[in-house]
Amino acid sequence: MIWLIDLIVLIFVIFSAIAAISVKDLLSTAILFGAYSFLMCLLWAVMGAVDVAFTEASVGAGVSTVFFVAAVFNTTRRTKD
Amino acid sequence: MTDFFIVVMAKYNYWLYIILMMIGLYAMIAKNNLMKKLVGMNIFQTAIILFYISIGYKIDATIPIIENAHGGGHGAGPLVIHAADYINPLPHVLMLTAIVVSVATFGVAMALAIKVYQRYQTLEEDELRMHIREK
Amino acid sequence: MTPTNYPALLVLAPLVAAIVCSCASWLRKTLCYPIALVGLVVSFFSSTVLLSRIIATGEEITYYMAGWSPPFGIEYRIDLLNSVVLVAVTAIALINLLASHQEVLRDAEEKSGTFYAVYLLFITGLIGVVATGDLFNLYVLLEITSLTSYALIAMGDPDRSPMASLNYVFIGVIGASFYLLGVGYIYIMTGSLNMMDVATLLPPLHGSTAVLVAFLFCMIGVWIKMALFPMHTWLPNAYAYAPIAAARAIAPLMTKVMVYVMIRLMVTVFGYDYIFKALHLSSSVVWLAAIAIVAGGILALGQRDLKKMAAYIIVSEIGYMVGGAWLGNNTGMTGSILHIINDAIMTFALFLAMGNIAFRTKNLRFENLSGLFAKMPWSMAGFALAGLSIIGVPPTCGFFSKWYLVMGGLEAGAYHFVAALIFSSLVCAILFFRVFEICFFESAPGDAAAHDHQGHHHAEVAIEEAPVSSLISLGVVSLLVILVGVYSGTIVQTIIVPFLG
Amino acid sequence: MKKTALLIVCLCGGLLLSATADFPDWGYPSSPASTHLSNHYIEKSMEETNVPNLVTAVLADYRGFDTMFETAVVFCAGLACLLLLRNSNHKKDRFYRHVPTGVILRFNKNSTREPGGREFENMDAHWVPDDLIIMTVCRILIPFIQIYALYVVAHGDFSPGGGFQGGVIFGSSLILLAISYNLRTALKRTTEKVLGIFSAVGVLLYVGIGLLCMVLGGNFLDYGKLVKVLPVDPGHIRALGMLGVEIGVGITVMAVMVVIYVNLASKGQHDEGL
Repeated sequence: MIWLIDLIVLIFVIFSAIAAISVKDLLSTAILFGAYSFLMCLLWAVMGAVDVAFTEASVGAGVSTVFFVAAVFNTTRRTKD
Repeated sequence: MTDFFIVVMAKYNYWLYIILMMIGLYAMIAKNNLMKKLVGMNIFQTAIILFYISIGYKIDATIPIIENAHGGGHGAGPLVIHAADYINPLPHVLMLTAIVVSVATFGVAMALAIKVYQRYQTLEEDELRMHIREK
Repeated sequence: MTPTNYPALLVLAPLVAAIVCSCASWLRKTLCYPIALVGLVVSFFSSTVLLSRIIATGEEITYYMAGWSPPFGIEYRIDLLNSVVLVAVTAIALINLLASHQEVLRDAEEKSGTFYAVYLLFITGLIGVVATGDLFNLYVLLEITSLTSYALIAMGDPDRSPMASLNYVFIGVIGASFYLLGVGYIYIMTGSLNMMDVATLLPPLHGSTAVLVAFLFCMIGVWIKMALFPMHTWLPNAYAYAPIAAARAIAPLMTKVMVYVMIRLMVTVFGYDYIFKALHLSSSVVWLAAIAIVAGGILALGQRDLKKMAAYIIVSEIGYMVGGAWLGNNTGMTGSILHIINDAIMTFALFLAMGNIAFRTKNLRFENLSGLFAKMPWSMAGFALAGLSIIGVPPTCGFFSKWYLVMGGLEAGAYHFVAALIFSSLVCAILFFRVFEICFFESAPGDAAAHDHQGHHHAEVAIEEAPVSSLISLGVVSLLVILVGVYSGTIVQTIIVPFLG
Repeated sequence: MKKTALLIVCLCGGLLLSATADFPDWGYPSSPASTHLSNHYIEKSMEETNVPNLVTAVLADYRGFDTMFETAVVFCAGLACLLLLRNSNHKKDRFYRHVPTGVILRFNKNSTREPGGREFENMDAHWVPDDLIIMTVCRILIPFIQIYALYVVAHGDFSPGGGFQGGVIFGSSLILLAISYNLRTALKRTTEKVLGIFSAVGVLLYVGIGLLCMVLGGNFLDYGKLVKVLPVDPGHIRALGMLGVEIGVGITVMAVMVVIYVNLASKGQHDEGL
């Protein structure tokens, strides 16, 4: 039964990865990037890696998204591709 | 049909991690905006972390924390721990390191992107190449 | 402090020095340089003690971190190969620190404490990569060296160095992650991370494609980090636009340590019989190395900037070492290992001399170099000696390692590799004599007016040399270039031949 | 450019997919990875280190050397951001508005005087009116985040948590202060000098515990030797050594996260943040 949840979350992760890359505005990329990290954290919690999930939630999703937004704030939101 | 289903059941995790890694690699190489390349870099690194975690997984085993450690410690003599019902802790330790390393690299790359923007007022690869060629 | 703690002391001295240095940069800035000096002297001393002890006793020194026995804990295994490379790395780090003291004070005055701390962390990472016996520990130390080199390179000239460093970040991360993936594939097939343990577990798995892919990805990752030809695009910009004090430490050490990692993976982890018998890669890799040598030489011909030219020479030198290691016979591998040491010293001497020149002239483009022999005789003498050593003129060390490589190539029947070696020597000769001709014969623009009507000029050009500390270090390294060349016979007999056994 | 990228990606992907044929099945209990080393870690670590959370036991004790270099990586990221972005000599004119009368004062570049009193409002380039609700909620929330972070660091031995997670949570509470108020109040609360020294002190604590074990005769980071110094029964000495190391990691990670945020948000001038 566990593999079903694992498969669904994995597919969500791949969709959010593709979305985070192909969206045009950088701030929405930041949000999708945060969503991608939180889905990864969920995936690892499902697979039993609780310490890694905790770290990914706080370090990967929390702080990386703040750095990304701070950097986008100091550069441009506009991307060509 | 059923053996194909068994094979898929056994290996789908490794196939999907490879797809995720290739998305990150493609974004790192093909994307024009530096920030998009950085997102691709982070996806590429987290995909490898996903591979390590899926190595350590054991079916119907609990998380690597021994619960009745203190209760059983003195009472029922030496605690017998079977390795099969706990998940392999080693990949988790390795990946704690890899996550922190990827965030550190992400932070430094952000600082470099801001320095590039301060100098050229753009983050697009082709505009940057044009500026550099002019000089 | 039992004397057997030297392997740990080796890595901890620069790490503690880096931490105390960054503390001192906030409290009292003048203390930073002496702390950095003490850290590197201690690590240089412990690496020489280790080398002498291993040569005396003959067997390798192992050190269990945290007291756990190898497959469970992390183990440092110092044998003949990495003790020699350790001595070279710590010696070059120490001399570079002495030479770049004036430069750092002049360029990045208020950030000198942080610069020394990042430089010391870079050296800690390098020493750790060379000394470690654990595959994943090697990845973490690889990340420290890359992270510090991204920061050091981006401190160069404000127009081009951030962009060059960012390209280096992307390609460096791909390289390090491919190495991590290779280690992951080894871990899933064998279940262990310790090099010796993996070496015992691999033989029964020689047939499986997963071990082949693990080997390929480890190699591709290491080749990307060492800038082998098709993956070298980041190196010329990164080294050319880096500040000279940092380029002087990164250029001779980073790529050579990655060649050491490749040889360690080939000799210790996967073993000879797997690579040369089970796989049929070695001939194609030797072709790749030959192409790298030729391409590096040709690209260097087209450069108008001394640092870019030196960077492309490094790309072709990498081809020497990779080709030598993959020839498959002992002489080729001996030449490759000897070339690691020789090339580190030669490249360091070359970059030291260029640093002295850059201290005085605006930049290192060929137009500004005219008349330099008169103006800076000592630095140009060091530059000439380094150039001759790269070409491979007998007394200097470059000749001897090239000799072993050519003999190995002939023995293995790889004539394309030997032809590439000779072609590259000729190209290096053209490159350096072109620079000597500009520096010696063309008169400096300033005293062109001093030409009297007979056409030869008597102007007594004022000698403006680089600071004394840089000159002394250049002198020491030039002496080293000749000494290592003369004693390369003893180096090979006492260290490399017993290692290859 | 896109064609070569696609080619490289397909080549790597194909190579990797070809290798998965030899992999043991996902979650197969007796695959080599789950039997060679992990059995020792799972069965023996309770006797040797007396720490229920196996991941923390392996992280801080068996492979404690890795974690030390990981803390060095975090410390190095902080130094790199300081080295690259920080330029303290970039002075700009500063504008203040006198709230009651609406008069705007201009302080030129090199004067360091600040108008005191509450009625002066700083007018930054990206000036955002201070939102009362956010400020009060964050002022209430931040202490509890910090207590939770200390709890995460402390209970790393018994349940998921430890130095990194606790350090990041503590750091993000300071970043929350910088976002809800403005960067200057956050920098007044934790000055750049304190952050620089704290990021160094954390790694120094980690290496110091290791060197202490070396001085007491064991190998580097061998916590068993600490029993000569600390009055603790030998069974729990390793758990105590790990706690000391986790605290060192927490301090470094907290300080470095704030240093990186402050430099990224204000482009190194430490005046106007997000």
